[in-house]
Amino acid sequence: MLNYKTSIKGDVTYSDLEIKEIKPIMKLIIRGKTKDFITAIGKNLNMILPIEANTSTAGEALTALWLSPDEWMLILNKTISEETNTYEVEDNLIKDISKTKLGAITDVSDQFVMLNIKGSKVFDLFATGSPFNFNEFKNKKGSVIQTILSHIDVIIHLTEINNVNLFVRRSFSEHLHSWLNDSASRL
Amino acid sequence: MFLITCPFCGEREQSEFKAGGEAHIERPKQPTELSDDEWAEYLFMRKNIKGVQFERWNHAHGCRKWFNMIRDTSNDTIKAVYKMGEKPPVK
Amino acid sequence: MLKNLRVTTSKYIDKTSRVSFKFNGKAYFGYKGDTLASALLANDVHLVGRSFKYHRPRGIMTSGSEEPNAIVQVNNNTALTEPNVRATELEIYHGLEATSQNCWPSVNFDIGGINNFLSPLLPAGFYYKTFMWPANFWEKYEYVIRHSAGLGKSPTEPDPDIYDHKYIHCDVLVIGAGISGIMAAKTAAKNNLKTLLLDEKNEIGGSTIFQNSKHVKINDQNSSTWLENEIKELRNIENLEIKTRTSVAAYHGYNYLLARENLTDHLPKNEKNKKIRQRLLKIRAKKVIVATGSLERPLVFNNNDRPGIMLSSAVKKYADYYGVATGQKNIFFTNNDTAYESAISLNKKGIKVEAIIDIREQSNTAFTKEAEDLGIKVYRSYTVVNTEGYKKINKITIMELSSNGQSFANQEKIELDCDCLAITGGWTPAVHLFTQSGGKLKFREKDQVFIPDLYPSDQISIGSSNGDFELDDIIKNSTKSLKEFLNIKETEFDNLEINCPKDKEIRNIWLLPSDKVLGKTKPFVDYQNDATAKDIKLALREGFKSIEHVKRYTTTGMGTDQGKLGNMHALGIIADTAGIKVGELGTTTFRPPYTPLTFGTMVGRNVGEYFDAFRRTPMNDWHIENKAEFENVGQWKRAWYYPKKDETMHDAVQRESKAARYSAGILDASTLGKIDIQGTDSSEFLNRVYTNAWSKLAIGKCRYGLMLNEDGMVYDDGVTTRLDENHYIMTTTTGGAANVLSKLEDYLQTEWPELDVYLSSVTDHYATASVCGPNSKKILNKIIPDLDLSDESFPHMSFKNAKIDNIKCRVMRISFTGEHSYEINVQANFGKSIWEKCMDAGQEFKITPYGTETMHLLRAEKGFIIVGQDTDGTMTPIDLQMDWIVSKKKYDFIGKRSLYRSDTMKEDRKQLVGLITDNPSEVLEEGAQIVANTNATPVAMLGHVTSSYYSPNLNKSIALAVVRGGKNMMGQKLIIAMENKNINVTIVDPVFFDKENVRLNA
Amino acid sequence: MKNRYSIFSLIKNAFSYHENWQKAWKDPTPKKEYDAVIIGGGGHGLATAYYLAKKHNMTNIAVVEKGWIGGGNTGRNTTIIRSNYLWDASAGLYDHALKLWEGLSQEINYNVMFSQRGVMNLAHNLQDIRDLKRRTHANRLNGIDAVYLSTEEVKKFCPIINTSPNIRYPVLGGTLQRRAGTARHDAVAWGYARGADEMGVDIIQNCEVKGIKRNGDEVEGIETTKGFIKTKKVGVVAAGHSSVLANMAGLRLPLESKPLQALVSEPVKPIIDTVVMSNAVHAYVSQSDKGELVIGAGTDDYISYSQKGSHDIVEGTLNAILELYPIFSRMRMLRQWGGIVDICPDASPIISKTNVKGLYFNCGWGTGGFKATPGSGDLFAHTIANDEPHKLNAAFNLNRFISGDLVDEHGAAAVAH
Repeated sequence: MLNYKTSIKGDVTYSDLEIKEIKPIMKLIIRGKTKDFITAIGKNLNMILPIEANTSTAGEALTALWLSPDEWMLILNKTISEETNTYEVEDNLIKDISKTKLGAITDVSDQFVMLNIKGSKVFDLFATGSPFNFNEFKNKKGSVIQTILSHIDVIIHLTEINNVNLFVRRSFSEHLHSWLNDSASRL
Repeated sequence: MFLITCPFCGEREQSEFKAGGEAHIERPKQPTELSDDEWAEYLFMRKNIKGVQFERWNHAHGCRKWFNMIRDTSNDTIKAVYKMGEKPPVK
Repeated sequence: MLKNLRVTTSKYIDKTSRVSFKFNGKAYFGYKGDTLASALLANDVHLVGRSFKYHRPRGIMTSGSEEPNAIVQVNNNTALTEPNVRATELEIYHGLEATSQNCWPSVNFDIGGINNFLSPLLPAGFYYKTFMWPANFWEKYEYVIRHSAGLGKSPTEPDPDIYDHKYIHCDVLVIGAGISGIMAAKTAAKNNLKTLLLDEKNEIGGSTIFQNSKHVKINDQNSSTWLENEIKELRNIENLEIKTRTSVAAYHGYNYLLARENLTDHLPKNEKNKKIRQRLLKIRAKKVIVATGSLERPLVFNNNDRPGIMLSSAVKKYADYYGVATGQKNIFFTNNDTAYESAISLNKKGIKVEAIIDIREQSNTAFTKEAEDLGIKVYRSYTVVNTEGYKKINKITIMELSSNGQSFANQEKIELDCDCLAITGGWTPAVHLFTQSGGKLKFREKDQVFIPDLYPSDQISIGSSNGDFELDDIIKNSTKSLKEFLNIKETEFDNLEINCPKDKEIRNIWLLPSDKVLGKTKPFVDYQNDATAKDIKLALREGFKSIEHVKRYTTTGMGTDQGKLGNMHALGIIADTAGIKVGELGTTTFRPPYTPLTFGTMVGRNVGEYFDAFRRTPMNDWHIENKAEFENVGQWKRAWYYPKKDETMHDAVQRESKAARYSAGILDASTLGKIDIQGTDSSEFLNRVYTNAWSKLAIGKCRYGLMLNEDGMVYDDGVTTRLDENHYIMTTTTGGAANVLSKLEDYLQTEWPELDVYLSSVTDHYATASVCGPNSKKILNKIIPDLDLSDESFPHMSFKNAKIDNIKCRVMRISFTGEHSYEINVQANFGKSIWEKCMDAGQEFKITPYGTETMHLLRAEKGFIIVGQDTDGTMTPIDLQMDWIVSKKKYDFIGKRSLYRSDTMKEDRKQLVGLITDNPSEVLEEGAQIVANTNATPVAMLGHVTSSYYSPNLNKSIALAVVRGGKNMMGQKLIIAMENKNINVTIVDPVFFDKENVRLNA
Repeated sequence: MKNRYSIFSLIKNAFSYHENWQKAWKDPTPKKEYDAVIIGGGGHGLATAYYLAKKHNMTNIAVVEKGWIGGGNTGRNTTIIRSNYLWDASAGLYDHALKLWEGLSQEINYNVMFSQRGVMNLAHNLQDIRDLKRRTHANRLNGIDAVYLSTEEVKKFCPIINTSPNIRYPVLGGTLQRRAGTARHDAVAWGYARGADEMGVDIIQNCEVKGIKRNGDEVEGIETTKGFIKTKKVGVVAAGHSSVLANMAGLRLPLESKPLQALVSEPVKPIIDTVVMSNAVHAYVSQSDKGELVIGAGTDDYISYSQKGSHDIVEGTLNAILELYPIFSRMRMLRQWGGIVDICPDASPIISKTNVKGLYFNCGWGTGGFKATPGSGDLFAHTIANDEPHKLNAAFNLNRFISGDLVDEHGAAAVAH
């Protein structure tokens, strides 16, 4: 068998902060502009894509993050097996969306590393390297933003108060993870 | 550092954006019909206005969308932002 | 004789906590709460430093960040050393060592002091007028000048301390925690606004907190008592964060401010360890309230710079706040009432005040009366004309002023002994941050001050930074401003009862008259840079009229204190001399930072490994385990070559190249940009962005594409594969990936919004292992046995979906080496595993990992270009002799029109060619220039070598080059003109190896 | 006749307490008409006037300046002077300037403190090495002094650079031009002004140009805040504001005006006695005679005339400074400021006639105009006086943007393989 190996070398915990990788997680970028597209996605996934900027919607199995007016990231709520990269959700969407020319489906499962960061100091941590104003964000469960952290592009999704999932491109992830730990150790 | 309101994502810090120069310079539909002079006009010549300028910005580290901005280049005051394809709000 | 001048107790000085420190090698002690300045003064040390130009002895002048003179080197000769630290800001700690700077051998005996005697030859700008002969001697003069200039010494070791950044977003930022700042912060926070209050001092309360005059009352309480209670309440307000030792450095547009928070500088050495030393706060505030107070002005008269001459407010603060007497025979010299207030305070502490010299003819307020009642001698309408005492003032000479203030009533001179001269010339609002933000000032004639007028953003100035100097004005005007600014109906300060003396007058004489001709005097305006009033007048005489010219010519205001004390006097003297009003002259620009900001703070943690992000491929660990050398390519770390024991780079590359050609090689190509393109107009889109045609590319096939800029120059290249009817995957160069995606998005969103195309980056989703060489097919067959690898089923430039151990992957049969080769693209988290699987399967064929260097060599043998190495932004596809890729049929594509401009069509442009050397073992230097004739000067250059290698497969040196008119020069001999020799070369076809492409299908 | 500056005049004047120095330049009211008017009293404009008077006997000319002379980019730059440019045309232009710098103090009798302390350019990746070697070879063949240095030689020439192989972008080599260096920026403007004034040139400050009057395809004069000035020749040298003036004459230029920032540290005793530049980790630094570290930052990507740039640019520059010079961490920034640079698409300047007769433009110097000051003035004067470019500035015409014959000093594109 091929070995599944992520870029993150280990999880670290601090007094008010826990940084942990969540893996493997299926992630898809779904793109489309028309109403038909939104409807078709809704039918296919049995959930509504968030239309409002900087928000997300969550179904039982899936969560959809708003990324732009015609772009969403769809993530499975549960981890999957390390022994396959075939996802039923993707296959169905390709059949119903790509093949019907309604939009585009792109697998980005390994494009992004997903880190779960929780604890009372989450936003103190981000304040050391992100110019984004988290004042409102941190109280609105389900909020999503794309911004910069330590000069690196990230997507941040608030799942619970003081609990976020952070997505970063894989090639940057080892560096950012190290930076986050360095910062966390000084808070 | 500006505070820029992306027409899609809302108010964000300038570091998330890239500037794209003067707006409303449409790429000629039939470049081959143009003289060298006319092509150079499109390619290089710019108003480079000191004062109220229409320009393009990209929310490069956010939604990746391009949009237009009206900004006074003499003091960097942003007057308005609007989406590509939209008419500039009357000032 | 060492004296202890700690005369009174103070609640801000912890007398139970003695702190020992060293100054100029000598041990002293002070108390917790002392600054170096207050501790030195308590030890009767006044002489602290030497001035920049004349090396005149200088002492402590102020009690704050405006200090021009008392700047010291801290922790000399250690990694923690820091030059130019203001003794007035530095809080002492156990183990502190400070030394005087800009003096040799010592501050007491400084050879440089000779400059004081040469000063007649060193007027403003003297260096522009001399040191020009002999012509080549400037560098020798300059050596001497440079060594006598400078102040402290730069550290010479890396900084062991840590710095950090913090972004803060708040509703209201209040800068300055004096009485008005405290009122503002309390009001804002109590109205549910997230408020941040900053002050540069270690305690909040400003100067009101040690106010002790019986004439100044709030609600019948002493104003300091009232303020203390306010501060107590302040500490319990939610929404309010208070940061002390935090200095706002810069106020940028859109209410973006930078502040430096000092965290450990005041701590004993053993407590500093590993803590963040300073933090840069990046503050974005919806509203800003500037309450930065005001700075006391000195007076400009002959020899106004001696140690022991201090600002009157500083003398008061040292007595009232630090409990230190700055002298035992104090004289005040003033143009306003505050000196009286200070004198009274000193007198009540038993510190002797000999006299008050007042340039005003009269003044009649509660302060002046009280001072006279206490028996302090007041000289009205008098001015100081000279001071004496080399290392500390010991005598002043005063004369009576005439009524116009420009000359004397009589020739009588009175000499008075003193050991401290406290001077005050009134107050200047600290409008530095306000003007940095783009605010415009107006001039108030009455007391000759610039005050805020037009606000460029959502901000106000209050308190004395807004020109309100009296307590009742401060409270009433601040309250009114706050209500309007915060849009609130009432504050708790609306009905305070305030008492303070009225009818205060100030008399402003920018340059006080002297009994000597100006040329013989030294009335300093800028203390640190030794700029005098006569320098300013000289500048004006020589035609430097603009304030900026005067400033630059005389260096006034260019010191580390940025002229906080003297700038107004410079303006005033210019205005008086030129016969215009100060208000018409305007101010000089206040440039950030307000007080100097450590580079370390600016940089925060963006040093060392965090200077720039590292990007790593999924196989990175394998490369490290196998001792690869790495090359930086943009932010990526790419395996460069894999030296075996004792191998040089040349050896390794020769070995790797041979292996790839004659058996099997493997390359990590994961860094190439990969863009997923979907949508019904994808083919049309590619037609528009690449130079060649795409509509007819069959599904499952790959094609090489060249992308131009709109100016016709080659921008990027790569292979794009048609995965499905409306689905392509594009590869870009490693360095170009982000720019290409951004450029394509730009065209899609702004020029061609009608196209149904979606772009997504999948660069990081895939790991790419490229297996090449005659045995590559066999290796692939072992890994993916069920994939038909026959040329019929899987020809060159095609792709297959495949599964390896249940993992989906894409295999492209494409080649950058000219060998039969496969690119396996697999989800990144399986990348290392696939790589290892290839290595295992290839073991029997001695599969050899190769790095970017070998990749470059192999492709050069085939004449394949590398964008960015063989092109430089000035090469068209025609120049590259790649006419075949430029579609003649397509109506348009990015950059097409530019190819038909008169110059881009010229035949004699630089064109890509191959070069071989007459001596086959001589490898050319990349970047070497190519000429036809070396005899002319300058030598006409025809082009340069872009890529050059020793080819192990051809056993000779080969090179790619661009040469003017090169494509019509096949077989011609040219010269590579090196520094010490000429190398003869011949122009050849750039394809050196396997021209027939036999090996692709071998 | 002005009194000459020398140590003797200094001593002589010391006896009269420096009360008898003459004005360095007068403050005339504008005449009704001049033979030529230069718009822009920066170094380039004043040098143009100086050489028009000196070499072309045009003394009935004026320089009009919106504010105070030398107050634009002349007084805001980091004073680096070098001529190690890649392309022949650029090399010719900048080395002509460098040769003039070498005798400038004596020529204008004003010490501009031209200090040939050398300029080093560092290489941080393999493509940097290729590019720097290419340039070094080209320089040598063009008669410009330039040598390529190994990492060890870089370290030897400037020991405080961190040449450890373990840093993020290690120093892999560099080039050195020994004749290059720095000069005192203000002195250049003042010295040329004094020289031009002496030959009869009117230097008119606080005189803003409000319009350029054309009669068909010819220039007639300029409208200013001090009235109309008639002239048949107008030379525009208004770095930063070139497009604004072009618009007044109904022209468009291939320019964008962007913020460029710089900063200085507090002064310290000599610690670095050369100029070091690095493109890859964008930072350049030298030390002024006063002891300040003079540090240049990059340009912002947006158009602005506000003379302010973004903090991110300054921060990024200091990041790079500490990467290369970790010893400067405890040094402090004393002042930062911004200027406006107008940038051509090919990063080369324009010294050119226009299609309006009598209207000439000298602009587009981007971030590197200071070093060219004497050369630019000399060649622009030649162009204005003869209505023809000198051979050294022939390539820097406006037509190149139409024909495509750019002088592309961007050099290599992004590193890509």
